[in-house]
Amino acid sequence: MQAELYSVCAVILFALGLIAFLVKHGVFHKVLALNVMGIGVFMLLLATSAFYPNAIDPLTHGMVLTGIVVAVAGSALALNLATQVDLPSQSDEITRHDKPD
Amino acid sequence: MPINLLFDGLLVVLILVLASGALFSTNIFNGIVLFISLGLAVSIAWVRLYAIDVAIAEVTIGAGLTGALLLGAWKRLEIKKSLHSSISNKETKND
Amino acid sequence: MIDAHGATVLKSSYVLLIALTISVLTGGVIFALLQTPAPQNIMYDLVQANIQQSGVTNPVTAVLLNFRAYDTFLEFAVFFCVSIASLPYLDPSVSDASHLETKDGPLFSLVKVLVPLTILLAGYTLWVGSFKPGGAFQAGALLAGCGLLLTLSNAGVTKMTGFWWRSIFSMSLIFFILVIGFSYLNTHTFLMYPTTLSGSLILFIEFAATFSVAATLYLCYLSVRGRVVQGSHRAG
Amino acid sequence: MINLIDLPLATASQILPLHILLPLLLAIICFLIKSSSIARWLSIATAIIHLLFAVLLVSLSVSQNGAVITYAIGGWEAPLGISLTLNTFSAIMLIMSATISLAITIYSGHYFKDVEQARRFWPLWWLLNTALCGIFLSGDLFNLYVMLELMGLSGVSLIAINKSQSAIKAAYQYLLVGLFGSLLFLFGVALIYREYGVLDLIMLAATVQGTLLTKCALGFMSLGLILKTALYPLHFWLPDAHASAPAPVSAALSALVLKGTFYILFMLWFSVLTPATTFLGASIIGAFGALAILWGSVKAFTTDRLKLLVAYSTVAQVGYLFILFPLMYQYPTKTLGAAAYFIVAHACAKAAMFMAVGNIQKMAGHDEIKRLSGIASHMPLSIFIFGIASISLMGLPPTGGFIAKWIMFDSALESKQWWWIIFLVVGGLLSASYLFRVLNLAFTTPTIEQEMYVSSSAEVGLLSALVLAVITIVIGLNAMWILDVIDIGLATATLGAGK
Repeated sequence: MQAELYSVCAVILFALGLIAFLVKHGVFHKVLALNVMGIGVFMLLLATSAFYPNAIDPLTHGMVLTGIVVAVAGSALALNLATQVDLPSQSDEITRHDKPD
Repeated sequence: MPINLLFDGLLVVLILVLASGALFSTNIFNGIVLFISLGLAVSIAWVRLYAIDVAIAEVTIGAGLTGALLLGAWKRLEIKKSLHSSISNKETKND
Repeated sequence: MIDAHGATVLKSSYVLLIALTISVLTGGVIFALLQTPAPQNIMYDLVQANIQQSGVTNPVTAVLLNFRAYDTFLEFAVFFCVSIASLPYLDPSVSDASHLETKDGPLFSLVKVLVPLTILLAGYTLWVGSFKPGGAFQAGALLAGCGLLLTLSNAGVTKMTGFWWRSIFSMSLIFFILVIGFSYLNTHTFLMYPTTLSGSLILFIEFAATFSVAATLYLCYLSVRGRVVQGSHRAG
Repeated sequence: MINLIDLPLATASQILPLHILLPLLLAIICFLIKSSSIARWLSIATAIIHLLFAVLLVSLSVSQNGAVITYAIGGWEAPLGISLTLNTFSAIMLIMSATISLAITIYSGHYFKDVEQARRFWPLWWLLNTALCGIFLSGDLFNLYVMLELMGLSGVSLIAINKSQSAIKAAYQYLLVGLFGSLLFLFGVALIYREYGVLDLIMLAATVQGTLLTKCALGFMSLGLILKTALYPLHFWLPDAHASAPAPVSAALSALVLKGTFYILFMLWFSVLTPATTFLGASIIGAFGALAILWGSVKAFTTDRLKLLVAYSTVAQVGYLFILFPLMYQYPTKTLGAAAYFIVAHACAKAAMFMAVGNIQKMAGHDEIKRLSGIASHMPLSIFIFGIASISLMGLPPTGGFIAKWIMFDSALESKQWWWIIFLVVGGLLSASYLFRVLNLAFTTPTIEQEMYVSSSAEVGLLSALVLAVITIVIGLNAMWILDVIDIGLATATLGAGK
């Protein structure tokens, strides 16, 4: 029951991240969305191992640890690149509004 | 057993509320702070799911360092923005 | 499409469409998930059967650094890649005297206590990883947090592009490759440690990895935070 | 060469992990040493050794008659540990990637004059190679995820190597797309693990069933990989990323990185999760492939920058790869040969083309198509290579592209799906039109003499591109022999045996 509860929560978290990634703009929301999606995946993996509370599968833990570390690496690179991008200047702003999107 | 399940249920609700708050808040700073709290709440969930190793990693890396990175980048962009606007203000004055 | 600072807002009809589609998909996945019985649990028995030969007693460390050490090896490569990518964006003048805290500030005295404590804690986390929860990543993150505290309190930052810094970034991989080479001479199999030595070899790798992980995370923070421009907090 | 048939398999398979160790070791060395010229020569030497290893592996695979060779890392057998696997298809991918990375390595030595850029390029380039070999050899789902991330992050860093605003923007967009795609893939992996409790591909192939959850998992994984392979309409990130990167990086991204993600997708569909696939799904993917051919060609025809033209041509060519899906479903043996042939032919042609275009851009100082008239007299070798690569992309004899399309025609007819042939023909005509537009301009004498100072030694760096162009012709002329080798392997390989 516990495992099912967390599995459902995991899928909803993943979906929330998915929606936010597709809908929201700006680097912070994108990175947050990716991280929430990641948390969803990790929760799904850990919930899988929680089906057997007396015989925990350590492989999922290993995978999640690897995943967390890879996620922070990706987020760091994304933030790094985003801070290197110059802010759109006034003229860019105007051209963007003119473009039919 | 039911009391444990109740706790899990409350925790799940808390996590979902924090996540949607972090993702859909209009203020970026609030979003980041909510994300860090989400990391802490999630690490309690990891303990509940018998994964203490992962909980430690989540607190230190997932919530702590990602949060620090986000805040650092946020501050930098805020400063950049303020400089940017002051420069463009000057330009318009000169015109 | 994807803009770093974009403030453009999608039409609400699109937002609704995306949200609806994903909700339906989510419902489907949850439905499928609740239908599926729990998987067979073969891994627990396998890990328990082989943990004697792995050299450590914490099953998670055994998985990370012995059974599936290949994944961890490549994960170090991912970190290495991020450190190479972040190095050029590091502003060499990052530690100029523009910071908010002075040496007499309250934060500094807190840091004086916290930093040695964090280092001790990191060492403990690293060492404890072989039989209890803990390990290189957690310890590395703690160390990086320590560096972060030092930066916040405006302690000096060295130039990170020098040879020694670069060898710290690649230290995890170098030690890993050394261990791979050494074990290969003994066991003639890629990534198979000699059973009697595996415990100490794993600790050896974790030791190096702690420093690499800490250095890389610290570098990421510095390059993301960038240089705080003089007097800017007044302007902002 | 050692006679591999006599060699015990256990000893011979020791080469497998070297394919990952060698590039990774070189990445570290290139990062640590200061001199970029030493890094360059070391890289060339290593790339040659790497190619030799790949040749050894292919002969090993052929000598085993295409049986899957596995190597348990650390001696831990499959469900617990990770194993490397090699079948004929992945052996062909490996030898292709080793050849092209040798060519790109030699070219990059000439291309990067700036010391700072060169010093950043070499370690990242070898990390990219590590990830590519890792993908082709991996036999484990989670390991594939780690490899995908390594490939994505090193690719992103390579795009951003020259620190220009446009490059950083393109890299940022590519990074977000890559991370998003990898997470979708990882979600699929988690769903698979939730259902079956194993990650090893061979074990999974034996136990997998067509349940709803497996279908969901396959859907998420396919979506992530399709996004990373840039199938229309998810190709929006590709033109920017491939056009703003330095030429050697564009060549690697177009020729190799896309093939890595495509390889995973193809393998998942037709050798691992086959019971969960449907003909309808394959046809939908094929239909998007057809649209990609049309859209990419039209965009390539209307763009005014040469590098963007080549990038859009990649969008179109990726479409052909996805048309293989419905064909594969009905007629696996022949189509598998077509896939291998098409991937190799496109990779060689596109890498050569990007190198030639990079040279033109570097020498002329721009890559605006309008201002390139008469360039053939200044840079004959570049245009010659561009021409040969174009012929292969159009699918005309005597190149590898022709053979690949010929086999695709054949399997489309055999599987009674003639409608795909329309797109193959139209795509060929469209690519001829946009490529001849450039070639035509290159050979006209400009009305006003444009200032163009090109030294005669400027094209020395293109020798490796010339070799690749020659390879596209060689694989076109020796088609029967190569197809025999492929057939021997593929007839018995597990890939496609699921059907």
